[in-house]
Amino acid sequence: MLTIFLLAPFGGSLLVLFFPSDQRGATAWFAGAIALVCFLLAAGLYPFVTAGGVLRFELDWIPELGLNLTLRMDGFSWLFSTLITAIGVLVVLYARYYMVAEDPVPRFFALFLAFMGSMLGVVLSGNLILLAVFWELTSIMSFLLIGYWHHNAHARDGARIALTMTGMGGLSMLIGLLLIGRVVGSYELDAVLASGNAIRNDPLYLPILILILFGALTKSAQFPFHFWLPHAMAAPTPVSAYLHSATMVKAGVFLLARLWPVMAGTEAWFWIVGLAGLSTLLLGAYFAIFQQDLKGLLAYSTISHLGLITVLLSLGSPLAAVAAVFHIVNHATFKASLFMAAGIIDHETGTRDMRRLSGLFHYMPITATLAMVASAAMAGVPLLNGFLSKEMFFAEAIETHLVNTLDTVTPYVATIAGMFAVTYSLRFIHSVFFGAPPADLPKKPHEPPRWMRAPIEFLVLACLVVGILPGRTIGPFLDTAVVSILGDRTPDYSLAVWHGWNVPLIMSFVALSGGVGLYFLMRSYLATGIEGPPVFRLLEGQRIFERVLVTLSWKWARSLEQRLGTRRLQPQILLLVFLAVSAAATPLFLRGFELPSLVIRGVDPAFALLWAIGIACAVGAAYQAKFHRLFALVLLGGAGLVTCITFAWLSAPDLAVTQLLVEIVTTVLILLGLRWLPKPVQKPEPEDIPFRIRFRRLRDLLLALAAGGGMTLIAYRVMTQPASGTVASYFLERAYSEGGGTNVVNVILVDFRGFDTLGEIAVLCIVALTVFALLLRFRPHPDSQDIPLQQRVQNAFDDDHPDRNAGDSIAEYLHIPSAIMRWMFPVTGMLAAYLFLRGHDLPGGGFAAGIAMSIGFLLQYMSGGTRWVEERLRIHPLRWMSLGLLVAAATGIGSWLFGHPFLTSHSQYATLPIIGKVPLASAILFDLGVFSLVLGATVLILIALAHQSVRAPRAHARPARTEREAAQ
Amino acid sequence: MTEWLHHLLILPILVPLAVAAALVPINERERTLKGSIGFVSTLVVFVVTMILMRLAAAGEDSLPGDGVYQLGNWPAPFGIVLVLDRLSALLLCLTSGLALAAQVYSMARWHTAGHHFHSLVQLLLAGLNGAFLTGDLFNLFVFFEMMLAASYGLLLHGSGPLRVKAGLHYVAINLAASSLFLIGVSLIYGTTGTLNMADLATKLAALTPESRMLVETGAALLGIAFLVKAGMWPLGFWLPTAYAAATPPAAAVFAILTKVGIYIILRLHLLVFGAAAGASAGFGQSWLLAGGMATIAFGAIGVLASQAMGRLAGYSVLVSSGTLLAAIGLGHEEMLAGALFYLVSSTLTIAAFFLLIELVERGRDAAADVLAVTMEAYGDFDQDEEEEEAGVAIPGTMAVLGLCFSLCAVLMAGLPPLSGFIAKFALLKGLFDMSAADPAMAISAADWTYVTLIILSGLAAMIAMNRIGIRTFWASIEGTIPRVVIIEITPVAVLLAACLFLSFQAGPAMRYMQATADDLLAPALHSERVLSAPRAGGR
Amino acid sequence: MELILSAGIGALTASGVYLLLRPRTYQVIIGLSLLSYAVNLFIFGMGRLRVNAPPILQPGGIGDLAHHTDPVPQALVLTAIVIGFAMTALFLVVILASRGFTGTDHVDGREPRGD
Amino acid sequence: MTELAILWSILLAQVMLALAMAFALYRIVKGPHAQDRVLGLDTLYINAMLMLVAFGIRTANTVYFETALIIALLGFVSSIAFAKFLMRGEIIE
Amino acid sequence: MRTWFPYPLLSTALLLMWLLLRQSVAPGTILVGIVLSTILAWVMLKLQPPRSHLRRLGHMASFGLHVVADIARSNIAVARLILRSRRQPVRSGFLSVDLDIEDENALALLACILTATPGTAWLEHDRRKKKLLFHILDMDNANAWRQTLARYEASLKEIFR
Amino acid sequence: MSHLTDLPAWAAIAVCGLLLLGAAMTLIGSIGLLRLPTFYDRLHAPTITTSGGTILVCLASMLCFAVLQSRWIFHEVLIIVFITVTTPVTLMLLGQASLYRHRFEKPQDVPVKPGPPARADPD
Ligand code: NA
Ligand code: NA
Repeated sequence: MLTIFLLAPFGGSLLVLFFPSDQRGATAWFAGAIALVCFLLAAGLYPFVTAGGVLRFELDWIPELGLNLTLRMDGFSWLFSTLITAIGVLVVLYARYYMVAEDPVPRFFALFLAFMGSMLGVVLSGNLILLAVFWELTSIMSFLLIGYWHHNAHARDGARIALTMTGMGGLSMLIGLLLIGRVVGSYELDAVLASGNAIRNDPLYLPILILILFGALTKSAQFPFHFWLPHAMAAPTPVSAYLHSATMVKAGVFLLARLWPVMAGTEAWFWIVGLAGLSTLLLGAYFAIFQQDLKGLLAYSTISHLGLITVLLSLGSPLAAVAAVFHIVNHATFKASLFMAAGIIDHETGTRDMRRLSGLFHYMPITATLAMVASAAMAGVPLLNGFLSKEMFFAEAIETHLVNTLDTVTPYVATIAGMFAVTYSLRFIHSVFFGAPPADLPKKPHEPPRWMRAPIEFLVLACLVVGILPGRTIGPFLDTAVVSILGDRTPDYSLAVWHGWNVPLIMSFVALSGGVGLYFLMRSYLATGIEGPPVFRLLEGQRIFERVLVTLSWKWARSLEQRLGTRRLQPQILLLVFLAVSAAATPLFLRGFELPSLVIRGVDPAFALLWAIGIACAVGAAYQAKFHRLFALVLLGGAGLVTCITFAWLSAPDLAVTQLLVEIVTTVLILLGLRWLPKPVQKPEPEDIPFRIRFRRLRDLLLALAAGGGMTLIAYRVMTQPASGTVASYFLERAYSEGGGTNVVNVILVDFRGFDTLGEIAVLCIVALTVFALLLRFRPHPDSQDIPLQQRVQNAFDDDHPDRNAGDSIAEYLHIPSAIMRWMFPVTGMLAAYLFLRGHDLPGGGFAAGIAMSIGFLLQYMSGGTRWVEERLRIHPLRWMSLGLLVAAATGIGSWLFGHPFLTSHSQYATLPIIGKVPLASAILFDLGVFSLVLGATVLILIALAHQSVRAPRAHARPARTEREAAQ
Repeated sequence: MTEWLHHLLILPILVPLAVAAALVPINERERTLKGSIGFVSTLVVFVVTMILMRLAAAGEDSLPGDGVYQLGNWPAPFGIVLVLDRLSALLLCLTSGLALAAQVYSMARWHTAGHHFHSLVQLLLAGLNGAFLTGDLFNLFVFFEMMLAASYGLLLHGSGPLRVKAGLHYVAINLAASSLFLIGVSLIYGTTGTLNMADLATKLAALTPESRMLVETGAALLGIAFLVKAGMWPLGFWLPTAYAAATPPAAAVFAILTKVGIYIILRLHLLVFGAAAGASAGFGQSWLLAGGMATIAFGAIGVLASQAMGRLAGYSVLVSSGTLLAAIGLGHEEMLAGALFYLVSSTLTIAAFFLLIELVERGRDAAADVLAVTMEAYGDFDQDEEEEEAGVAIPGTMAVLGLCFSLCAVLMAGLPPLSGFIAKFALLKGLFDMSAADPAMAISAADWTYVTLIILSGLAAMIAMNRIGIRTFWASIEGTIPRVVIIEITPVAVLLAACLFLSFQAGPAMRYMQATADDLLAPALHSERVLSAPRAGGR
Repeated sequence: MELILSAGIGALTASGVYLLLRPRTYQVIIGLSLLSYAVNLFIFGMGRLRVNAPPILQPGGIGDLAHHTDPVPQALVLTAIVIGFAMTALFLVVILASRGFTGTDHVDGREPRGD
Repeated sequence: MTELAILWSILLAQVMLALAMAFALYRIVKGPHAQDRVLGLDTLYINAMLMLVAFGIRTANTVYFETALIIALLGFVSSIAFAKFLMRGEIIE
Repeated sequence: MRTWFPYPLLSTALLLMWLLLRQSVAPGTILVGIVLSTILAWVMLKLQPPRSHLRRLGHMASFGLHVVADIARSNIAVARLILRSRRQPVRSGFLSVDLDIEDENALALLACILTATPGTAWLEHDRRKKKLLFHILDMDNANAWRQTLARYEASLKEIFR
Repeated sequence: MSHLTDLPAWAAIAVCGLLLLGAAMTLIGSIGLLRLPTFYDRLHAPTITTSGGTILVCLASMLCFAVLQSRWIFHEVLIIVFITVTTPVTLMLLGQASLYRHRFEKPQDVPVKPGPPARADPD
């Protein structure tokens, strides 16, 4: 039952979305029907909740987190549900006429229904977290509703502020509710309501209180968080009527009332809630007087009335709680009707500005009468419902609850606020409906359509009936609601209209007469037409909030983002290195790093000299890389060579071979790239270098030394430590017997850890593809688009001499060398074949072979040039790559056929005639894949780069062709 | 039968790898063919990972071969093994799902922006899956590089000055980080003689103080390398720029890249430096905590400071990383399941958002000429302007985009009722619950800071998304309606639908996460499973 | 031996790191190359240094760590060399592309102000 | 005795070769022309190759031969790339 | 035969290289070597290297011996030159001579020989003018070098015809 | 650490002698690189290394392994051949590049291009 109750609005909302946007009537009827069904359901559920009865429904959502769809309806939530649905029905009816035909109403009604559903969810949640969920949903939906006319800047601002404020509150409340869950051990409302003492006595009580109150007070627009509400007026009036009467702002007081049994009654509660409520009550009423916008006046009045309810709840007395609940209902009725009336006025006259409105009674007497009754209820005139609850409030205000200043001032504040309420109510009526006929209204006013007025009529009737016969009408329902909050603490109270001559009545009288007096005193000031109250006008909460928000969330955020972050590379790398050095040093420092004693054993002078050269090369390269690129590259080659010799020296022939080959290709690669870099900057005179740069260099140098020193220390420490038992023994023992090869390194690469190799060639493949794709889009800078200076000089030389043809210089230059280089091609091929075939037993392997072969190709490119080579050799690097990767993968998959996991190697020897025993390890096939891929990828990278020279000068002429060439 | 089922474990790596290889030589003009092959491949991987996740959900015992796959039939710790458990299965599934979405999306237009897009996506997928599956530290490096290399390619896809500049920084920083990775791994090998993570876990407690010191140094360097990938402040400044510069489908897949760093940190932290690590237990935790919190704060600030949606999304990635890192750093076991849920939810959201951004910005009238400039700046479509598929301006395009945007906003801000909220709720509940049983254990200052940061970062996301959303959808009503192809919006919708599914099925999802967390908190069982897995066949 | 090699690794690292922190793309690529030498040697050193004990078995033989050096770091270095080579190539092309688009060889794609 | 003599003479040879490398480095550093540096690098390569051959003799192990062979066959590639760069400003036209 | 072995000398050399590399003359090795060298020669066909027809292989051997002797002699000479260079600076210079060899391979061989011979450095050859510019370390020997070069030229013309 | 002690005395002496001589020639070549005054002079220095040095050292190696393994196989021949073939390419290209650069920068120091007279200032 409860689920249907809750699902109906959401389901309806979804369905409404599919209505065509020009079907205003049908849409409204459908939405109204949904709301009506809900209302009837609520009404029908009444018998279940009388006398402390509770309806429950539970559906698992996330039981692990204690968050379930627990719906729970007691008297209080029943009262609220009824209010929400009843006013919902009326507002839909009203909106049917209010919204103009051009508006896309399906969206409006969809949002409206969803909002109604969320609000119902808030009041029906039996789980605190679920409540928070619906709570935020109301914020989101109200945001969308307020911003419904989003082409209007006010609507956008109002929506944004409302969401920001209530969203903030909701987040804070969530934490509070989570903390309650921690204290209670459950989020179920029943459990929480039963643990009042535990909560109030917990050390976390104060944080819980503050966090939850922040949520509730922001939602209920309590001072100083009230300012979002007036701006929410930018919403269509039906929305305002709904949000400000029965829903949204009432969610805050609903929560206060809901948690009243567990939270209220402490001094902290009294102070925080009371202070907020009192100031809101007073200031809201005061501000309301000075509004020029009808809806603005009503908005501030709403704020004030919510303050009243809050004050009642703050007092901690059961009787006050009763009054609070009663006023919630009363306020909903008269405020909804007033908003609708304001909407009608707006609708019929085209303005809501009280400065322009007057004498409307003549044009719309019925509406005027209705509005007058409703404002009288708002002002607290006897025989209307507002009077009753206000009386109860006055009565509670003079009671002493706690002995402190706040309690003492309450009655005075209450009276003054009451006075203000009379003043603004009077103003509303007097300035709009009486006085001279309106002068220049955008439209000629007349009575609204019959059914547009009907909701107001119904509500005003309710005000009257309740005001005259409270006990017969609202009495039992109020009782049901109050019992569900207070339980056995429910006090005796009477809802009679007449209680005799008592202090509250005198206060009411003072307020009424004072209010009327005040209005006439202030008429002259109000006539000046200044918007907003004196003094406070300057202190506009919304503007302050906007300022703060913009400052915090935009200005400060931007400057902080720039200060705390950077988009430059150098600082990022600096931080990275610094953190790496620190991170590595921390364990060393904490665990007491001790330098192992320096044992100079087996120092080989040749090796030492070798490394002296290596170090000199490294340092030199670092020193020269900026001003002498070629020089630095030569030195880099020297350092690489020393590394290579070191590998060979220290029993790693495979590494030496690979390092050497890679070294050669890398050098060629960088040389290919050098042509596209700008001229290096000129080395400045030492005295020209500014201090800042010197400092930076010194800092970087120190950091680099720290990094280098750290590496030295760690490396030395580990290398002088005896080796612990490593997995290597396993490989050494099995390389031949199970891996079928004597070169253990190669067996590891293609068998034991063949998967690494597969990944590694994939990396090479990816890089080659990336390089290729990037170079296809390569746009040389204009400076480097021309052919290099040397070539220009040589070409000019050829051109200037009649006996020379173009290109003679280069032809002569390469004449003899290229003859030799061409013959090197098959020799390189032979070397590659040799390296490949011996890999499994001796240094070599697919990778080395692939690189060697690609150097063979490279040589041909260098000697003959791109065109020459490609006219003769058809190289398909992409196919080589694809083939290589597929062969390697297929070899791995092959082992599935033998029931073994991927990449399981199978080695056996086949005896062939003449050739003899031939090793047939599947690893060789795998290595063939490696070879093919490496060859393809390396050639692709080199050629793609080399092609830029061919393509660049004629980039615009024939881009497509060179692309095709490169693709082959 | 079981034998063959066992090979499922390697398919998430092998299928995309082989398909990528097969796609390479196909002519670029056959983009649709390439895309279709890639799509089928990713779909296969997705199905496989779904099956694996189902199997893993039922418990490790129901996994073929106990979830351990010995490559080359060499047992751990000697050979490389793939290890499947609930966590890796989850991430595999997430990865392939994202890849699927990105791939479909790209086929509308983005794959024409450069060459070999589909191969690179497949290779990225293989790299990511490998990183999630491998149980070997060095093999992890290889897959990391594979993943990174592919991400370089995808980031540079389409070329243009902005991408190239971002790519330069991205590559440079990651190359430096990769060096740290290598140093760390080799240092660990040099002192413990093993590369297998499970084996390492068993060896750590018995180390001599000196070796322990060196292993910790290695681990610290590894940590820095992973934190660079995870984007921890102050190591993640490259991230927003790079992610914002990438083409949308690439950026969507990148949403998972940072999670790889976090995944490894989580894994190593709990497996190797768990309670059984002796004196090294909880190594580096306080760094993670401080760094994670700083990252949340910086990310939130960046979210607020972002004018462009791309950067906003990039900073959201940082917030998400920071949230997870700090959660790990807090060390509350109760938060683990929530953290995992958060990981999934935030990744899906951000991926969807990255895909959405471009669609939304396409229609912005005021930005139209700006967009033209950016197109120029990015160098898009300057050469391969092919016949553009007719962009059907579906009715209500703006409404659909707006709805998707709102969902993203709600998810990113962690507002109810969607999975973003549930994730944060789960995290915070775990945090508050950790000491509920023991009243003496108060909520520490660090806990409070974390809570505050979580809330504030959500708020920041709300404010920023609100601001940008209003500007885009409400303020510029006159903007032209973007031409969006169905296959572009569908992936966004599907990713968001996944979030919705996660929201409504949060119960089962949380159960899975809880079981995953329980797995992670029992490292000894994991190690034993890996090290005692039987070899196949008689070898 | 150990001392010399560690000093060499340190020098290569320091030079590489220093260049990595410099503003010109060419400096960075040379720095990365130097750093990768250092890292490769470091990995290699983790298997301890041995002269004339290459991990190459006699046919049919069974190896052991007493007569052969540790082959594992060597295999790792081989992988690292290949990946390092690939990355150098990629980075090179990226810096060339960056130069082509931005006109400068500064790592940030624009000349620093006021320097 | 022979053993010692052999070891010492090989060591002496290696030191001489290392010195030769050092001189080549000197030329690289000193220049003054770019071609001098390239010439120095080429010499460095050849000296290093001879160093490897000598090392092979010293360890009586032939597995180091490949490296030397590759230097002999392919070591000149980077040198000619440099040379061509000096001559033409780019190495593949 | 030509179709199978387009460059017999190349194939032979490659086979020899293979055998030296494999350090074996087992039938299997030879077979693999023949296959490889044949394949590589076919690939070479595509590069269209200049062909040469060698004659008088006997003459080649004596030419080779001469060259080796020359190289050995100049090694010693140049070594002395270097060692005394501090006291007595070398007097080096360029030398331009006519060189009437057309065959590219012969020229390449000559270049190798001259370069391998310390004291001479091949610099520039003008195909059209048939002039060779080379550099010699010891100008005092300029005439001797001219004669040597003429001798080489004659021998090479004999062999490559 | 080495099996060199297995060599018969004559072989050991020969190997050591050849090796030392080769190393010395190499060193002299490098000294030439160090000392000789102009680039063109220095161009000659490495040829001592590539011819004398390489041949002698490789001979030492050949002899050594031939005696040690009792097999008359000289794969070091390949090194000699390759060095002899490849070094000229480097030196020729370097020499010509240098010549070009000199003609461009300081044309008076080097001979003009054989054939038509080169312009002093080509650009
Ligand atoms: Na008026
Ligand atoms: Na010579």
